[in-house]
Amino acid sequence: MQHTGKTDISHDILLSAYRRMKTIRTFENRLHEDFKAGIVPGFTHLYAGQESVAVGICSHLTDQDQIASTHRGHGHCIAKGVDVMAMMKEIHGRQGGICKGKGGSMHIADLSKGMLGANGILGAGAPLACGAALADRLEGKGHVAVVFGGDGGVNEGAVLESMNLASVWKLPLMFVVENNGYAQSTPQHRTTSVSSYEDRARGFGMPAVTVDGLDFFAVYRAAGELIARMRAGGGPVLLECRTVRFYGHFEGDTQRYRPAGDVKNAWEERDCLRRFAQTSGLSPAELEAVDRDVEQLVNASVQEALKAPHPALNELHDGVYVSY
Amino acid sequence: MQHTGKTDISHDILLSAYRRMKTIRTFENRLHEDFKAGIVPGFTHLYAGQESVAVGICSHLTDQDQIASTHRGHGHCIAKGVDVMAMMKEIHGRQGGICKGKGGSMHIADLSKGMLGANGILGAGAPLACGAALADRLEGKGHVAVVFGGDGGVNEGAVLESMNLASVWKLPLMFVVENNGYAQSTPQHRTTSVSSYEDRARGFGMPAVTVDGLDFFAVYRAAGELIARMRAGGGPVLLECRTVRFYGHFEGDTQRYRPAGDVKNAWEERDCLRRFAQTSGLSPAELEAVDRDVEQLVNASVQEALKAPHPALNELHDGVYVSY
Amino acid sequence: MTRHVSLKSAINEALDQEMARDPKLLIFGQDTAGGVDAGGETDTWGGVLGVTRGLYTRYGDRVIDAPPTEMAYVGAAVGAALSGFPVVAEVPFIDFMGVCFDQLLNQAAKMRYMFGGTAEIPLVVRTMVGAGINGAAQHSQMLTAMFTHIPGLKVVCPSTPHDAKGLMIEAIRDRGPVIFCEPKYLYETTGPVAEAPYAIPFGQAHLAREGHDVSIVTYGPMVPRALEAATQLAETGIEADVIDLRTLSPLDIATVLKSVQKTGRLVAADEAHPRCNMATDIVAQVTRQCFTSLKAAPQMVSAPHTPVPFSPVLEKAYIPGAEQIMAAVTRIMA
Amino acid sequence: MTRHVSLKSAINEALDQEMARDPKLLIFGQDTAGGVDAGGETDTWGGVLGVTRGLYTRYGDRVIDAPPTEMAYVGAAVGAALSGFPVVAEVPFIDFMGVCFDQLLNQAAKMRYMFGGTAEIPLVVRTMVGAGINGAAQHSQMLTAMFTHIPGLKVVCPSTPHDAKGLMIEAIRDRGPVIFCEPKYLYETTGPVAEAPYAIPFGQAHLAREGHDVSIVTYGPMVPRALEAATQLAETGIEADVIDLRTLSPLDIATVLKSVQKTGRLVAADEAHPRCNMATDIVAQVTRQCFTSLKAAPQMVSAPHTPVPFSPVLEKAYIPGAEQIMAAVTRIMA
Ligand SMILES: Cc1ncc(C[n+]2csc(CCOP(=O)(O)OP(=O)(O)O)c2C)c(N)n1
Ligand SMILES: Cc1ncc(C[n+]2csc(CCOP(=O)(O)OP(=O)(O)O)c2C)c(N)n1
Ligand SMILES: [Mg+2]
Ligand SMILES: [Mg+2]
Repeated sequence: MQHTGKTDISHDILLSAYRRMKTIRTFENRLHEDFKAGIVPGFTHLYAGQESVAVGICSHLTDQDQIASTHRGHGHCIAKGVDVMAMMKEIHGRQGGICKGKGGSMHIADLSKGMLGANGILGAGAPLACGAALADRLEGKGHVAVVFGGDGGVNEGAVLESMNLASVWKLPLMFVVENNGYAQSTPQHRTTSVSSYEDRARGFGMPAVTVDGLDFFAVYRAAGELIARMRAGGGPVLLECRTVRFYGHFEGDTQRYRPAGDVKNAWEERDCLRRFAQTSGLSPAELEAVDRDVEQLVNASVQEALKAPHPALNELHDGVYVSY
Repeated sequence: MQHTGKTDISHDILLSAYRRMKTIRTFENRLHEDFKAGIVPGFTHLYAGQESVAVGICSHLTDQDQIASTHRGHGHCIAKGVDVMAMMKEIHGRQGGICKGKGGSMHIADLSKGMLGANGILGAGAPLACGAALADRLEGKGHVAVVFGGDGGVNEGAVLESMNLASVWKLPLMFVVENNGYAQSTPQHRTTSVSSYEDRARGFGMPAVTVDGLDFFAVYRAAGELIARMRAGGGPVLLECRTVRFYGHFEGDTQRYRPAGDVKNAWEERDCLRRFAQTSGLSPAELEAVDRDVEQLVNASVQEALKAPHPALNELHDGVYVSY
Repeated sequence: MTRHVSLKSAINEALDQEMARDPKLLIFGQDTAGGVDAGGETDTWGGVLGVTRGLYTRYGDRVIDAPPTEMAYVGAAVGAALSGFPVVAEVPFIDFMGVCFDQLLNQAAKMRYMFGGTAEIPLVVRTMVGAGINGAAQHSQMLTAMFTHIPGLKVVCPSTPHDAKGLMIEAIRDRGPVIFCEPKYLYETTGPVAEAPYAIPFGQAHLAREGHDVSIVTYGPMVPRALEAATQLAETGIEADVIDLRTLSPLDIATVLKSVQKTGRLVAADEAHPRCNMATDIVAQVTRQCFTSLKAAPQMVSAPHTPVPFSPVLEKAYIPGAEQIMAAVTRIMA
Repeated sequence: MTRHVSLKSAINEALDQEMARDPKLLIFGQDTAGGVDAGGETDTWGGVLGVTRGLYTRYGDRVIDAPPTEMAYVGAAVGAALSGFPVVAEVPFIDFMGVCFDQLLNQAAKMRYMFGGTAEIPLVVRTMVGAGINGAAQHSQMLTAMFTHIPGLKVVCPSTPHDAKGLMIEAIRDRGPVIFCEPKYLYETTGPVAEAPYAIPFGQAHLAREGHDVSIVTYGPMVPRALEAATQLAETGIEADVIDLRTLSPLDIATVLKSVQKTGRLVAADEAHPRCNMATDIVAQVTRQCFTSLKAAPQMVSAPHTPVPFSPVLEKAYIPGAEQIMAAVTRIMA
């Protein structure tokens, strides 16, 4: 199964997909600048370059469908509809942050949106997503779960065990491998014993599809079919999206381990957003309108975040246990 | 690849293989009786029924090749040449036990024989065996490592990660799946998402072979080829042996979850030892001579064990740290 | 009329009654249903020592056998709990927690805090603790201190059938993750247990015996040993308070302090390894908070700093018993 | 002439010198070689914060990048060590130990004992500990107490470049498993370090400052905070012993006792969560062993019982600092 090019996707969906992808790109570019400027605390992993994956998949999901994310989670959050203002505040550790400033970039979650959290532990989202998918199966309303993972992280035992469990328990769970070729500085073939994720999936009794993750339409179509299959009770599936990481593993990574010209080439020749703009059929005016909106939104989010007060010191102790 | 029936194996090897298999059977039968009689402390998992697997494989190994075993480890130990007297003393927790009585049934090890230990933690032997195989590869003398696992335990993340690592690092490591159909009371298809271990292995970039584990000759031949391949630098492999568990998961398990007649059928129709005796070409006199020897050996081991003193109380504190 | 049941059956009864009460409650673990789909009889196991036996027959597919892959199914329990299905998950021995520790340490324990107080994770992880059945180094540990160290986890360890039932019901109704440590050595001990469901609030220690000379503070499998010591000490004229902590986190330090203020002498006992364990925790907290009440140096009774040996004679020497507690009391009374 | 280098470089130098000394010594972990085979420059990483950078260039394939699968490669390190190849394995953050904990808890730590004293496992697991870089709940923990609790593991946590080098060399030469905890917050602090290789024996605490009024006992990232507190206290006329434990297991309790016998006052400080941590351990052991020397209730300084918050202001409030230590000293002197 390979899908490329335009499809019969509705104008609304196209526009909303573009808005989300562009929001991610703008959000991440801005963070990149603000990190360099030294105004963002902690460390962060930017999703720029991979937008078509998160959005291509999450376009099929409702708030009742749940996703589990990774250390590189901003894109999944925005794709799943988490509030951008509250995300930016969170990344700045401020009041009004989606987690009250206590989680930060690596722990953004919004249970009301079916977003079970970014995760600082590689692979840890997969078992959680199994549980979400079990709940879905038991509820019997056709909801599904999706867990994202990178080409490095999906080799963690937690993910591999989850593939087995999902298959044995016939859970409506999609394993997404965002294959951007690197785990930190280590290339995919040095972390992963197979080149074909279809083989990996078959080793756990699951079907798999590989798509060009830079092609929104390919991702969207493949995800749509796989998710429909899950909603109908077909059990777990795997979707590999071949994609590219624009920035370093985290901010500060010079990426000198990448072949000469690789990063430049990515920006210039492998930009999923530009591809979308060129093939979506949306008019330049429509795209520009979105661009302006998004720019404003992200600008506003930073301004708000920097203005927002820090958490009150007594919040240090809140939220460890459920109290009655 | 399927192998059955007689081969051109030397008479010495046949005789020694029979001796080891018979020793395992006699050892385990005796433990079964002694457990019922209440004279063996702790709990134990008996290997009876699976002898052709351990012996078929270990017949190809020297003391420099290393194996990592499981909770059901007696058979692997005996097949690898661990002293039977010292094993029985260990299982009785006595002085002269191979681990000075401090390990017991689930922790029998003999590093001088390349036996890295039975293991009370499912799957935990696989990473250890990766390390042994890495040492083998670095030494460059053609030694190999073998890790045994059951149909349940090989789904542990530790095993799955190890399959990936062994493949990426091209380690001379054989993963043996002893598929006896059960993990405790849970049937194989309820723990495992694939019916074909060739698929599982391919998912980690390894070749795999499935054999009738009740057929010593099939195991011996397949293992021989795979081990030769590893010694020549071919990287990791998987060998599935379809086998059968004669006794309960541990002593005391009534096995009522098995289909009516299944256990009886196993003893009567699926006895690897009887098959070996019938097809090996060894003469009845030869077999009987071995039987007598083995009977004596196991009897003596129990007598010695029961006579042996308990460890001295000050040994409680020894052997935690290496002292200089 | 008091009914006597075993600690094991008391837990089974608590699970049974809660399964009946809450139709969304799930149980899973290895062979917790036991024998399902194996071609023979079903419900033959109920976990490795049979604690959940009978529940599959009553609750069907809400009692689920998981593959022996603890990361996946413990994590799935966290995820299901987060998604509105409370779960009691079994990790047979606490020794096995090493293979799924992250899901408790970094996921279940921290989510509520990391997510700004929004998550509820009604999860109980049942697990067996302690030595005494010749289980050797990997089937005999306590490891309670490790979980007590982690904010976000509640840690329970009952010593009587009555407490086991009431604490299990409380654990299931709690909206956060609870590590429920079952002293396997006490599974067959019996005691009075009311038939109707009841919950014992966390953070309430139990004064298992009253005295005035010394306070023996402990929990789980050490409680009967402490009581035995106290009985023998009474014959020599020494009367001990024996405090059963019942929950290690939250900790009812108030009851402990009250007792030590009365007696002036503290013996803290834990079957665990001696470094950074519950005994050191109790001694440290008490010393800081009522130093001036102390008449003598607090004593600790713990296992030695070694793995648990297999040999029955060595294991017996390993496990701190009534004798060691009496020796500690003797030292403190000297 | 004293050369000053950073704590991070001191560790790098120790690794470098030991790699040169022992041709069988291996290093592995995630990106410890860094960039190998990726098509661009090699040796660009050296682990996530660059501690092993340069070693691949010098030692080639003895510095091995592992897939991010900690169970497999930490276990492989145990197995290789057991098979005669000493290994320094890196688990970037101690917070990640949850995914490979079994290989340390039940394998590396217990093998020698379970196997009757035959196994030697020359293994060092390097890992970063502590808060202070806004790493949030899963990249900031101490967790040293958990490893200290486990018999069979040695636990090291240096606070100066000098100690980091000498303890690392000792750790590598030790024939058993060592958990080497590197306070990431101190990586860039510099101090005098001799160029030639030297080993600092385990179980020898360091008296980092001498006083007579109070003993401040701590380790790792808390040591500079304790010294700062001591400096400020000196201005108010209070002179503190500051003891840097350096190794948590084995523990040099003798040095601590000697100090407390002199001062009569103990403040034990640990950046970790407060329950069952090193501070409670020290207070308990000291109280038991030199109760009569104590002039006042020992004090503990620890983080609160919460996960580590991300917000910089909350994290600052979370980390116990010089102020909290001074407050504890003030309480104890009152
Ligand atoms: C258990 C665990 N091990 C290691 C890490 C450190 N780490 C964070 S991201 C990363 C690489 C992940 O690579 P990949 O899965 O391909 O995702 P990508 O960064 O490319 O999105 C590593 C090793 C971690 N966070 N958790
Ligand atoms: C980590 C871990 N989880 C669970 C167990 C309990 N356990 C011991 S043996 C066993 C079943 C193993 O089944 P299989 O791997 O098929 O081996 P078999 O017993 O059939 O030889 C289980 C679940 C354990 N020892 N370790
Ligand atoms: Mg990647
Ligand atoms: Mg089996």
